[in-house]
Amino acid sequence: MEAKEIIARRVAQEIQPDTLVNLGIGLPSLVANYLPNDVHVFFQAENGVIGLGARPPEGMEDPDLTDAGGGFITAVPGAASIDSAVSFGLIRGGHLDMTVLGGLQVDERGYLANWMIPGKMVPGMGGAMDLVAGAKQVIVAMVHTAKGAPKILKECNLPLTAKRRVSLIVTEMAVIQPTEEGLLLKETGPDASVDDVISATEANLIIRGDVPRMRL
Amino acid sequence: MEAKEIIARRVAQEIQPDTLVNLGIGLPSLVANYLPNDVHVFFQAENGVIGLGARPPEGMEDPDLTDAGGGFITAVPGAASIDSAVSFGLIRGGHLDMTVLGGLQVDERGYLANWMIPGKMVPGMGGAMDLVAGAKQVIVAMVHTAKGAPKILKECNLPLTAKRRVSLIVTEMAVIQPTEEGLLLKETGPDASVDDVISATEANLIIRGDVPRMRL
Amino acid sequence: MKHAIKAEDAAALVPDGARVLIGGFMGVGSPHRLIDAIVARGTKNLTVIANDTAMPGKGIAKLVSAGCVSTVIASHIGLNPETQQKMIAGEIDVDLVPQGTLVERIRAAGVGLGGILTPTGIGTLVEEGKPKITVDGRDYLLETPIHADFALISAYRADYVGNLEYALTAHNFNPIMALAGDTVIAEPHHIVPVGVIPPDSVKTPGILVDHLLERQPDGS
Amino acid sequence: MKHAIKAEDAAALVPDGARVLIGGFMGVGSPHRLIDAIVARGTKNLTVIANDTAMPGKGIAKLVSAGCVSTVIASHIGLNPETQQKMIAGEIDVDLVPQGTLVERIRAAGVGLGGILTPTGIGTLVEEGKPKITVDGRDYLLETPIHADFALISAYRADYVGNLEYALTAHNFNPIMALAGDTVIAEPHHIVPVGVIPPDSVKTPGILVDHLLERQPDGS
Repeated sequence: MEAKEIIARRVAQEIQPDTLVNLGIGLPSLVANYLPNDVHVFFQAENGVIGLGARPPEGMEDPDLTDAGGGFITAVPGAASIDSAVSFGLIRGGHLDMTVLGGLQVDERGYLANWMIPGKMVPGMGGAMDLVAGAKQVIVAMVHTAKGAPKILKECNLPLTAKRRVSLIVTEMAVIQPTEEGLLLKETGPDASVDDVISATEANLIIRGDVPRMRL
Repeated sequence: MEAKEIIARRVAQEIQPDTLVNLGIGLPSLVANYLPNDVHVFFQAENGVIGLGARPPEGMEDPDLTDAGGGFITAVPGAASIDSAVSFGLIRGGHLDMTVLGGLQVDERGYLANWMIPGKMVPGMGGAMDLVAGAKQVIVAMVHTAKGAPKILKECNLPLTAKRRVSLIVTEMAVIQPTEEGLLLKETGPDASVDDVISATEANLIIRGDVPRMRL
Repeated sequence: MKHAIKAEDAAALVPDGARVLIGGFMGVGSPHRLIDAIVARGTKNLTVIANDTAMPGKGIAKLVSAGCVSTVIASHIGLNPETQQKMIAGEIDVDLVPQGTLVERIRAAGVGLGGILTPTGIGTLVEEGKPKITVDGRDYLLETPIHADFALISAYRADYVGNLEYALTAHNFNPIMALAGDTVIAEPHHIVPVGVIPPDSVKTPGILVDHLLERQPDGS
Repeated sequence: MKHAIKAEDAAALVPDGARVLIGGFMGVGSPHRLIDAIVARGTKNLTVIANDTAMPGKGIAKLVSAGCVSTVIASHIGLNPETQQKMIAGEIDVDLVPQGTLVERIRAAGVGLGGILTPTGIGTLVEEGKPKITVDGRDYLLETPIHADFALISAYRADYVGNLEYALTAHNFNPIMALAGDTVIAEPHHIVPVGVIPPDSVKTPGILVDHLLERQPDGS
């Protein structure tokens, strides 16, 4: 299984029925594909819809209905259009149950950096800072390393997205829960041993007893 | 002519075409009756409508359409329903061209007191503080004296509604414009001489040349 | 999907001593059946946050008359002499807040702001005890969020997702309060199947609403 | 009543050096005909306040390419490499603001608030130079209003009073920006007679709108 699919499948298991979930663009957006049919959730696109639906059939796109990446979407029955003040009001106000975001780095404190590489790439934070500051649960969905270099560090050296401990880190190699004591290794990926995870991670990992494999 | 009619007729002359106007309950609400037919304005009721219309015919009341005093109203073509955050956003944000309010006292600084008499009457300020702080023009429409006692004072002894110089005071005896130098007597009422106004007013009045009578 | 519940079951969710936001303006757009059910239940010591306490015999005034209320946070109590009498008699604490400030403080709680700076109240009794902050040479009061355990609101139409539409001046505080209660109970005039309310007409997304009151048994 | 005006006449109202709020999210819900008219006119030194600068060839990106823009205040420029290049080359100043903070700062300007306290950006580069205020034990940044000379917005439907409706995700910043420009120019897809838009469907009251763009000559 490809890394991205492993990650998306595993994150999908975290989604609870009848919640409001925001999926970032790129890898996180794949999570919707692996949600069990009987789990009903509302997806939010922060540009202004609650009840984001699948991509429309060719020729049935509406130029006024897109996701935060600018891609055409549909709206599920019971959807609501909202303006940006309401959309971010829901996010900042704690009404969003979960956000799934990509990451450049996460550190032992559980802090995320995902919005700029100084002198190199300055796309802007978009909605990421509000999402990380405001969502009830923040899940970081990312590949474990970048060109072999660890992305889970002792301390982020890229600018932080928020000074808030994220809820969970899901990679193709591990499920890691940031806690007050540090990063707790909860599961390993289908093809990764505990030692594999340790050697691909700069941060210290807390390992308690036998660490189970992901069930996908 | 009754005092209230004099006041309402005179205030109506201040209203400019194509503006947004808020009339307080009681005396100020009478102003709408004396607007020339060719002057189109939108009236706001701060409880949530722009485009307040006349009282509905008996039997045609809508329980969901009232003014800020709770009385049944209609909506003119082009009306808009708004929630309280938008309604007061318009008021505080300087989008309201004029508010006409009743007054208990106004003083030489042009400050208005109209929301409580300590130990006696504490109705609450409702929207008055926002209206006086935010409207582009604030007109105080009130009878000149209360049981013979002046209401236009050197300094208000009742709690202020706002520390903002109101634009104009209209009574049955006078039109007075608060300025940086003090209260300028602009016009006298149909039945009042300059001396009458001075003796019914505690505040000093600035009198420049001949003071014209109101033309009603 | 939400099952609509009876007014008495909704009232039972609100314990003695709760802080409750209640929508409406002089009784227009208030959740009347829910208020009646709370009166019938005899809930005590409520802190009621609302624009006003209506007029005797109507809406929130019924809660005041029935002795359900120990604190009122409102902008206006002038049309309800009973609230004023109980305030003077020391039976009810009343905190008066300018209307525009009240709605922004409720909104701040709902949208996760720590407060807002408003010019309203500067130089008046309202500024007592509040930090004054100068921005661009102008003074503002720092006004803090008003949180509540419950928001009891009224709506024109709901679907079973909980999406809400409002009518005319019955909007007032309802859409803002729907953001700010830990538990939101909505009393709609009508409930329609999911998909009937167009996305652009929804003013309160259903994810904010915890409970819907069922229609009147006679369908009215 | 407002007479609808031509895009070129609307563009002529916006002088060199103006601060302009422009609605839209990645080009969706942007006033495209108005943008084209500004490009055609060659207006210079605009400060553009918008969520993003879209992607090359679309919406606000056209203003960037045409050299109309000297400053951008936005939350995201990642899909427009040209904005990034001009920023690095020093041709455009870019001020990046978190999206939720951006919309609240614009709203604050529109509704007369002196600022808002937000938790967003605490502990990040965003907090540089901003007062930190603690409310109820939690830290917030004081974020100040963003005013502008113009708001250039897009809408689904207008009437000749200027009332506006928006469609789906083309709402985005438009209804908020309509509050915050000294002069508001709206580009609707459709214009209907007064009275056709129900009061409950109006999201921007016409009194906020100064100018309406006429429909396309071909009626599209």
